Amino acid sequence: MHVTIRLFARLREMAGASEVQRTLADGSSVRTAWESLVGEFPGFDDYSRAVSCAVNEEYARMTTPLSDGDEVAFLPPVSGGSLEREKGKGKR
Amino acid sequence: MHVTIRLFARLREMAGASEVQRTLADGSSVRTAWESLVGEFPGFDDYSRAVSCAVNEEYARMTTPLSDGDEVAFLPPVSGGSLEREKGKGKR
Amino acid sequence: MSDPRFRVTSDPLDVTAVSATVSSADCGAVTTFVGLVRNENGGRRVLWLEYEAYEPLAVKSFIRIDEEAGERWPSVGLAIHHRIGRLEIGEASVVIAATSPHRAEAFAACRYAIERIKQIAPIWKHEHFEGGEIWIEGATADPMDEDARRMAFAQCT
Amino acid sequence: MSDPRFRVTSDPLDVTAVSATVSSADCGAVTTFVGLVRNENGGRRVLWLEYEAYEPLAVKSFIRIDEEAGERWPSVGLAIHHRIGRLEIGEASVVIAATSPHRAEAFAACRYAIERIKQIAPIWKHEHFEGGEIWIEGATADPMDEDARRMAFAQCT
Repeated sequence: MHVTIRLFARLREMAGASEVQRTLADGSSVRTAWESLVGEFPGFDDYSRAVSCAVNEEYARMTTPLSDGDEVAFLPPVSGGSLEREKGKGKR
Repeated sequence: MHVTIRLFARLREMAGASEVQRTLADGSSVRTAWESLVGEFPGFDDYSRAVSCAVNEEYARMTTPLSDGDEVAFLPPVSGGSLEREKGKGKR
Repeated sequence: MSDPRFRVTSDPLDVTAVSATVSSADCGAVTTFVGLVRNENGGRRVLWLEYEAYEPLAVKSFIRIDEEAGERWPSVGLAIHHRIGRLEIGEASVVIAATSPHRAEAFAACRYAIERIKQIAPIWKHEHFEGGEIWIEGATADPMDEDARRMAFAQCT
Repeated sequence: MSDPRFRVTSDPLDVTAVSATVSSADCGAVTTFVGLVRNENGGRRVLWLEYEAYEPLAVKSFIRIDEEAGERWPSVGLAIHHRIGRLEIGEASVVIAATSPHRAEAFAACRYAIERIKQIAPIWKHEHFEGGEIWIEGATADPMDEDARRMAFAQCT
């Protein structure tokens, strides 16, 4: 099956693309998609514990099964709102 | 001595004036001024326990001594801010 | 004497203008409170309100509230504007803005300010409702009442 | 689908406009929170920020936050607008407005909303400071994390 993967913030920068296409085996989950990226882009594995995900614009789990045509999104730790009370947890 | 007395809200309405003049004996306090009003205006005594006062635009006590030319203000219970959470404590 | 942060006015209030009096490049959070005239109070259908103030003392009470808040939350900038005169349903009677580098303090100081205004500011509202009118009378204004002040702080933490 | 209360936009934010989306004649209290871009963060001199969002999911996260708040404070009306793109020092990144007949609920829901936005909204800030740039990374976005939700509620009571 064929899926579209959306990447944001530092993941987008490290991949050099905001969107990539992947062909995955039937029965694949979000985790399968993630692992295909970890194998390709150095630095992605640093996010394996902290990343969250969405499928077709809804929050999902790494175990969520995928179907042909799905849009998967990988979300690095978020920082919306405002800068007040931030303590500089960012990575360079 | 001569003092000016400012009245607000329901006190003003009951007295029919926002400002009255009084000549008081030397050594008078805010309480003396208040009692002169209680003797004159029916309804004022209902406020004897709840009224607060100011002298020359500063919060004061009923025991604050007065001097010639002072401006005394009598303040019924206040209700600034907004109406939310009011429970209809007003008097008619 | 005329500090733009503390005003009693018969002109309509403007949240953005009040906030601007306490904004600066190092402030990350602005919390505002706006009190609006409601169409209902205690089961009465409200038509309009008339606010009256002892203006010079009311402005001084706002300055006092700012000083009290500043002892507890030194990084907060506080502004208070209160309207007087006739107000229609939906109009703002009071606008408070609190700015701070951090949001917790801005929220706390803003809440403290509205609690203290209701306790000590020499301002009165005259409610005109369907069938009559009534002076709303809340708290005996005593800025030295430490119990009242503690109650106001208790709302903010 | 396009509810004016919940927006992600590259246009400047307007507190009055956000408040207006949740104001009504029976609401006595409006509390707002505005997050501003500060000139300093963690000792770095900030030059500007760039906000990025997964827009459709961000809007859905705001709707979700409103539903969570509505379970706890049914009388509250909540609106959330978040800006994206390049923001200069002093500009607003987020505006939240909470309206209610009573002030306590408006304050609580407004505070809850900013805590939850920081926890779950798929929005990222890229800080450009004197000498470099950095992606600010806060919370792993998990709306089902009940501990996080409890922590957000704990800030509001």
